[in-house]
Amino acid sequence: MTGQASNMDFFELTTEPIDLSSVARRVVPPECGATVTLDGYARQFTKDKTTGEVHETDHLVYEAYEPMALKEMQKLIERVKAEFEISNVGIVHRLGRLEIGETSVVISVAAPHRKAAFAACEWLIVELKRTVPIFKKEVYSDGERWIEGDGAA
Amino acid sequence: MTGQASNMDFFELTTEPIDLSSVARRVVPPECGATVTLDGYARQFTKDKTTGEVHETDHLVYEAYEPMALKEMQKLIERVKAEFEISNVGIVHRLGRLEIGETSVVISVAAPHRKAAFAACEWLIVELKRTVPIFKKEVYSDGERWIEGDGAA
Amino acid sequence: MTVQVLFFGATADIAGKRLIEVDLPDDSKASDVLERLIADHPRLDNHRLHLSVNQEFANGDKSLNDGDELAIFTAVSGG
Amino acid sequence: MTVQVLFFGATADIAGKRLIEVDLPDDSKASDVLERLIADHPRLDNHRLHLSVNQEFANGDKSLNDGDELAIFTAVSGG
Repeated sequence: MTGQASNMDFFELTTEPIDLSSVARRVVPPECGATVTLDGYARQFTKDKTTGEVHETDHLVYEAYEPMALKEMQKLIERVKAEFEISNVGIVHRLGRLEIGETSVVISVAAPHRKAAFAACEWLIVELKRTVPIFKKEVYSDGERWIEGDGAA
Repeated sequence: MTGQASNMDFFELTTEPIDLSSVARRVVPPECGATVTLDGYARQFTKDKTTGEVHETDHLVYEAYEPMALKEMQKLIERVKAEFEISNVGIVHRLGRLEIGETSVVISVAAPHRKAAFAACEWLIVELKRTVPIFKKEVYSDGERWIEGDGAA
Repeated sequence: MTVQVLFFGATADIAGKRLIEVDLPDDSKASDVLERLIADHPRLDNHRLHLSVNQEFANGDKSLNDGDELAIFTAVSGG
Repeated sequence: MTVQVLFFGATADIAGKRLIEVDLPDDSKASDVLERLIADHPRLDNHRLHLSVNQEFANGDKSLNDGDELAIFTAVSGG
């Protein structure tokens, strides 16, 4: 599923592997000199915030309320472009089964000035984890668990 | 030219095109969930800070004092790992002739917590532009100019 | 009136399905649907639940209309 | 004593070469080399120049030894 916010912005949900370079490169307009990209991925070891216990994950499954997730991603792009001096934004989130190390989300922000690109990219991942209806299941050797809320700050 | 700071850190100077994904992916240890990557590239249009005039660049040429540049890159990695809670850093800078849109520098920082990754990546590009002896020449249709200092804030 | 209710992730596991239709009296609110679902699936009450109506986040006091699409899910965990 | 002097970018263009050897009296400092180079290539004086000695940033008062490697360049512009 793909959306287009305006000119070079885009947001997608995909069950195919995500190529980081192609996301980062699609947001680059000719007047920009820097892109900041956040790359989230399926991690092998997770520390439980409450117990401190370390879990080993076998794989992840992401599912989304796809039409609402795309609407929320579009809103994020509208808000971030209103609040920060940036040129273009790309957001791609993977769905389905992800092996350890595979990219779950890529957010790329191109801006004439790198400071705004850093700030906007960080804002986007925080807000995406707060507002976009996507759900992560961690699958262990001996069970599985749907994660509720932002597991990693 | 390649350097290795420790375990998964690396820094390179290369005259070959840089693949963003492979840089971002090489810094990922199993306990990390996020990588922040800065991607600088040859831009087509640059505004002169003093006159406000817009120049169109045909291509760029980067040259480095290579052994010193690698030493300074290694120092940056040592300093950033002492000051920020991050796991691994990768820095690759392109040398030679770059066409418009080609990547000049990639800095990737992997961290257990994304906030530190953003802060460390931003610190690294600021310090790289201040301390690493690499020199950029902008070539226009009617001339050329060595850039002195950080052209883009 | 009739509304569609969608479940995702943990709520889909608890409900044992992803989509149901619910018949409601006129003037029903989102909280009426939620109460009925918790009565049918008490384990839903162990979670902090979020609601959307027609793909917009909503509170329990949101009024419903025939044909509305509700969704019930836990705190989102993308990224 | 003899030191090697390297030029990069703008300084290489002005000097018309990338590497020279300079013979100096004992007890010379980096600023002595710089003064001699500016005398030979006055256009160097139009730039803010930076120095390194043996691949470390250095000030003009850095003492030199036989065989040292100096470099003269403008403000760096990588990234």
